[in-house]
Amino acid sequence: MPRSVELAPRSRRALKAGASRECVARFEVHCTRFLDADGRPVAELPEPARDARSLVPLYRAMLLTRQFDQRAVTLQRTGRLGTYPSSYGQEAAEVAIGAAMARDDVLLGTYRETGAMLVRGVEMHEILAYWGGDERGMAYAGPNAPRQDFPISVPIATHAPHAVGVAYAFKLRKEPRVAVCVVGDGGTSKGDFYEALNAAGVWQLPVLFVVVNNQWAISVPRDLQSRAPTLAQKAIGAGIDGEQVDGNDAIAVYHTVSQALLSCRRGGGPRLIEALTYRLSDHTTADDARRYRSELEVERARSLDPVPRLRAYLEREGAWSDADEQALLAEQARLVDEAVEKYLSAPPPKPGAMFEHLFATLPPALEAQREAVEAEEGEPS
Amino acid sequence: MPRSVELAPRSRRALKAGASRECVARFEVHCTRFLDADGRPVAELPEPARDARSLVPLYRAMLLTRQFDQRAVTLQRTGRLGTYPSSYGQEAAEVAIGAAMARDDVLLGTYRETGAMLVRGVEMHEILAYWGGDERGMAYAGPNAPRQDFPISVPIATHAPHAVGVAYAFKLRKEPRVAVCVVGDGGTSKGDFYEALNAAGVWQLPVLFVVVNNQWAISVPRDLQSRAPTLAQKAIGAGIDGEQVDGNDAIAVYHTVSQALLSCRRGGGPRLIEALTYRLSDHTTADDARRYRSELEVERARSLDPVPRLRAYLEREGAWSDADEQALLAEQARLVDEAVEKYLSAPPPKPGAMFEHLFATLPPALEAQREAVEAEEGEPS
Amino acid sequence: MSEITLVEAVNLALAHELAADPRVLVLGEDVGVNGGVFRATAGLLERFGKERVIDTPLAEGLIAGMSVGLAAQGMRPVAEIQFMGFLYPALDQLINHASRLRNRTRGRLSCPLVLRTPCGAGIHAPEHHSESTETLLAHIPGLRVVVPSSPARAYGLLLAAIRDPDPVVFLEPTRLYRLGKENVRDDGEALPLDACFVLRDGADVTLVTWGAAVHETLAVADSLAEEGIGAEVIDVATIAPLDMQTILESVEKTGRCVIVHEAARNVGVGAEIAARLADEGLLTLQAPVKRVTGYDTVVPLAKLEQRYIPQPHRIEAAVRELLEAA
Amino acid sequence: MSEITLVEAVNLALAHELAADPRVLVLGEDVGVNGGVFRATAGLLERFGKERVIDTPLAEGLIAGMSVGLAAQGMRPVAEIQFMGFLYPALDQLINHASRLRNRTRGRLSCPLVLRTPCGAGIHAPEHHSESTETLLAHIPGLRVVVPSSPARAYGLLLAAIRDPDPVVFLEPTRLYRLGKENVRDDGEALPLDACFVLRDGADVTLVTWGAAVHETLAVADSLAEEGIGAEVIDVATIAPLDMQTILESVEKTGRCVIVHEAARNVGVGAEIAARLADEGLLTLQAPVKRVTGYDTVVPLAKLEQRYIPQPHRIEAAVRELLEAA
Ligand SMILES: Cc1ncc(C[n+]2csc(CCOP(=O)(O)OP(=O)(O)O)c2C)c(N)n1
Ligand SMILES: Cc1ncc(C[n+]2csc(CCOP(=O)(O)OP(=O)(O)O)c2C)c(N)n1
Ligand SMILES: [Mg+2]
Ligand SMILES: [Mg+2]
Repeated sequence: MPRSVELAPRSRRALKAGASRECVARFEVHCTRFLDADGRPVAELPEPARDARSLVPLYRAMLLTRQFDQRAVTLQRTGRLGTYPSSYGQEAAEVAIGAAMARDDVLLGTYRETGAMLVRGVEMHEILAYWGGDERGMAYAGPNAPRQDFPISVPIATHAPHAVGVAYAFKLRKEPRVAVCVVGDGGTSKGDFYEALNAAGVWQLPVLFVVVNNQWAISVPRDLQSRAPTLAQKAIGAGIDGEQVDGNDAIAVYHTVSQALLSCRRGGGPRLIEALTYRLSDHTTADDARRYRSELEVERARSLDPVPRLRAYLEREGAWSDADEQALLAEQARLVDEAVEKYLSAPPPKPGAMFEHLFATLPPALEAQREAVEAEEGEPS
Repeated sequence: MPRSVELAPRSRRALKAGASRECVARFEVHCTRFLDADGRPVAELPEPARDARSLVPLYRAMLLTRQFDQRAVTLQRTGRLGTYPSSYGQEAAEVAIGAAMARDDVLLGTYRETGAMLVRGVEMHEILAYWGGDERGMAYAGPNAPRQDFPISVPIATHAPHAVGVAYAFKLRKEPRVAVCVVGDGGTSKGDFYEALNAAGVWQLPVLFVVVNNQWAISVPRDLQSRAPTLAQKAIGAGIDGEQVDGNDAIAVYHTVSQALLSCRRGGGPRLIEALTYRLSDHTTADDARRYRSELEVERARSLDPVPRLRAYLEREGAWSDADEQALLAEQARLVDEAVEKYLSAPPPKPGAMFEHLFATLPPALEAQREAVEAEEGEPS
Repeated sequence: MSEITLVEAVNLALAHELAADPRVLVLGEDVGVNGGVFRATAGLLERFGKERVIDTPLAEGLIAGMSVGLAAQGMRPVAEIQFMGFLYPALDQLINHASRLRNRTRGRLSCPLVLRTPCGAGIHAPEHHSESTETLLAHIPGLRVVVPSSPARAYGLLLAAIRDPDPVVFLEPTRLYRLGKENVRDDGEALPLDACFVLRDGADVTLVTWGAAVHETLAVADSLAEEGIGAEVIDVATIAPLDMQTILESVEKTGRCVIVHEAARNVGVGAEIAARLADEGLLTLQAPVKRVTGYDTVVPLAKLEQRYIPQPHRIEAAVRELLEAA
Repeated sequence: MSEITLVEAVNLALAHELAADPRVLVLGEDVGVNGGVFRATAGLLERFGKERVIDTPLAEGLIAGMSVGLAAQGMRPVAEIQFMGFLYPALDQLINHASRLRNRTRGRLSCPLVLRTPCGAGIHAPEHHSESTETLLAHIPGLRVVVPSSPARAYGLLLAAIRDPDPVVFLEPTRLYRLGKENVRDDGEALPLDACFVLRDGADVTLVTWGAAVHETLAVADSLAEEGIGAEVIDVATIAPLDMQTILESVEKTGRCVIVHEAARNVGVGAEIAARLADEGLLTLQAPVKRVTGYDTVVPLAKLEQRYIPQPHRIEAAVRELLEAA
């Protein structure tokens, strides 16, 4: 994590007499990992993870995310869902972020946070509704819904300043809550991301920025996004702490995010975590990744898949078995079936719905238009 | 200047096995100064500055900037000029930037680059015309005009991406030229600045970013602009080199900018320099700085004034005398007089001028409007 | 009750709401210690503290974006953009988020923010400081756009804007900030949004306008009155959504309409009003609908700005043309 | 000469200009290796190299801003914004710089850039991918805004846009990208900017439209023709600056006008056309000027987008209303 190894002199002091060239600030970036690619610990595990059974819920959520994701892709391929962005390969990062958060923290994410959303209590049928072209998917109306979470942010990094506002409200009201803002590697190139990081630093707000670096922004590789060797160091310009974590190591992500959240919650100011992972799928169902990356690269990344990695660890520790796996797969398939059924059988939105939530109360000036669209019955021609 | 003391591992490599927490990147920021506040060298001077007489042109330009500036403020106070942003106290940084640049480099600056503009060949009467409310001020029509320099950029930091485009053209055409983009400390908070820095890093473009940190953005102090202890470290997130310089030490600025330009010109990629200075004047003639900063602070900063500092050095070295000073003041006062005269006696723009350069050729759709405004004779009511 | 300027009325409304509602915050560049470059927020920091009167880093996208976050959390942010020419980096947040947060979440979240910004030419300001680009806001579904034209309306409409449960852009004509004073009672009474103000009755021609142009328009109406010509003057005030009812009723009576605004003519908000007249009001029109506006060019710097701003003689000429046409 | 789609025509025009003029560059997100998310730039990287076909970091403000810098240096940047919903961060650069660089420097510098972006609904795209906010551009003095409605016009108008010495925003309706094919000769012949295209003659009513809506409008004109009703169909093509001459002449002949566009109605570009008719064309109007447009609400997601897009039956109903009024 970047930090001043020695007290960095404030700029005005640098005007004092001194040598012709002196070092005025130093920074470091660290990376954390606990499991290697085969799920073997590379160091002593952090406290809560020492009992492997405590990790089973994480694993279950990762598997559910993957199963849901596969089904969503299938629905799209068979014409029953719109464009869908798979999070295949990123389940560890997504689920661990969601799991480490407190219920009343607020998540502000991109379109690829399915894992975190599910863990937070967004319903599968709602996620399907959204990608199926129905605004009701972002209503988060389920019983365990994170009602204050932000809806998916499609315009890249535009939700980063929202996180600053959310966290400002928390701080002002003295609530021990954290705004968790997730962006992709591509998102780090956008001014909004930087402006938010910088402002969160100024006010020392409880915001955790997580950069899910899956190495690609559609066809643009990480190296064309920035010359910076790490994305964690984007924090340095904002004067805040940034660090890397192996994003395919669920234990490392869970631990690092938990620690950062604790620090944010205790008034330690904002933090930035770069989670290193890889998008094993196409960018979305509308993309063909073979156009811009080699099968070899994907093959290599596949060997780092976070799901078998955690499973190997759990099995070795005796906390998981093949029978457990089969039972869970069947159970989750049923849950996904039910969600798909609920999605497919939902009545379509009424035309008038497009005016329903434009304002708290529709201004008289727009009544005629609402009536016109409501009057149009039957199928659109 | 921030740089990797050891090779920073690229992010993808960080996925390899390793310790549970390892340092993956280190950075440092340095600050350069040659003269102390009394104009005494604190270290051996760089080559071209060793002969003090070679510094006289810098000093002359600094003094001209100051005299011109004072006159502009007077013109405003007497109702003969619009709002004007003084650069009082920042003359060393401004003049040294302009002087270090090659003629065919391109300057992209803010409204406070008067010193650099004068050195680059913009005419005093043009600068007055601009602040007097006449677009012709940005025509740069003088014989030594830097015709490709960008006009003053009032919207903060919006010219930073322009510099990327200019430098891209230089690189593409294999021209050994540099785009020099000057922003204030306030400007470093804006997304445009960061986006430009980042992109210049990706393409390793010949752009020199200079942050003239005068400690204030109107009433907002440097500390409320960013938690970062230096603004030079904003470069780290873009993976480029950044450093600080004492911006009230003309020799240090000239040297640091020259070195950076050389590096840019030779294909070394973009650079960032933070010049530490202080705005001794109000933000503009429309501002009253006493509302937000103490006389004590200004007093302290006045003792670091760059003009007497360089003069003290020159006098001590026998390169300047009181007589020289008096002669120069008189000579420059005359030049400023002439410019003011030229400005005040210029015929006002014709109403039709507002359509003259809207397009290369005015579209027929706008002819009627041009005729209407041209037809309005005499004083506007 | 005291005689105050428009900028003082803005200040009064802000102070009133800050005192009345703990959810209200003021944020922007130089709004704190400095009290705003036009002094619209003067004294607020001292009274309400720096947690609620916030000097932000220099980033308009951030200001708008964090206001969205604050509003979604139930706060009532009142953000200042220092000049309308610096509003453009905030448009993305206004269009993609503020205006549709309620719609996107089917009412689960909402966005009760106010974004204030000084607009218009006429004060000899530097480049980019004289914009009247309200079209860019008025066209966006889900945004309210309000322009006051007097101290009392500034006070009452700003209160209404802050209390409104949806986002409002509040445009303050710099030319009016200190143009005149008016008695304003600090009684916390809001004025209605979404409704025109009929400032003057008349039977011969309807003059529709808003913001600073209200003043030249009223001056013309006064001078026409001396000749016995009755000009009805309508201050649109909330330019989106548009209260066409009031305008249509007036034109039904007068049969003639001149629309006056400082913004460029092409696709100005005046176009919408004229278009509605060409549809719903066509049969009542006795003469062409005229627009007297800024020209379709960049607002010129100080030396020519008065040539750009619609002057009374241009308004008057348009009225006379209509009267002769009839 | 071959049968190609609109997106292929765009590709052809880009390739033609890249080959013909070394100053031309293509830049944007995913325009290189990937050939653009709609394949508009497919094959260009391979032919012209990565110095001239540039994959940029993800930052629309940067894309527009660096295009200004390139253009000022005499290059001819053709930038792509991936969808119109992501254009908003670039508006500041378009408004404060691109549109006025020539004016600000009295012609010393200029800004011959083209900014292409896919627009409109109708392809079941995700949120923020279906915008038609051309008003925000058309209102800006100094910008040209062009919308092609067929492969041949896409080819010819894009050539013209690239060769134009001033900034042009080029809006490509995604709904038309692959809707149909047309014979397009790759002869480097540009079509005129600043001029409407009269696609169909008719004496009874004038239908004014642009972009994707041209197709529904032509369909309606066809079906009306079967009943002996002559609808003149005008494709505005360059929506700013506006060629009102052609429209006024047509309405002089027909006396009736329906304007059709996908953008929201309020302060849409259709309002400007109607306003001009209410002024210069009033005496020729035999019936109210109707607008058939998108509604004044956020463009709905896929399930309702067809309800938002002006459908033929709505256009036809408006025409019939006018004919009955007469
Ligand atoms: C402002 C903006 N520009 C462009 C797009 C189109 N787009 C969608 S996803 C994407 C790439 C994002 O990459 P990254 O941030 O790395 O996230 P990832 O998709 O890899 O999760 C782009 C360019 C967008 N959604 N928003
Ligand atoms: C985008 C934008 N926002 C706001 C302003 C108003 N403004 C003019 S100067 C200034 C402060 C700039 O501070 P800094 O960048 O430090 O430059 P300095 O004036 O100190 O030279 C502000 C906020 C502006 N010109 N542009
Ligand atoms: Mg990515
Ligand atoms: Mg400053």
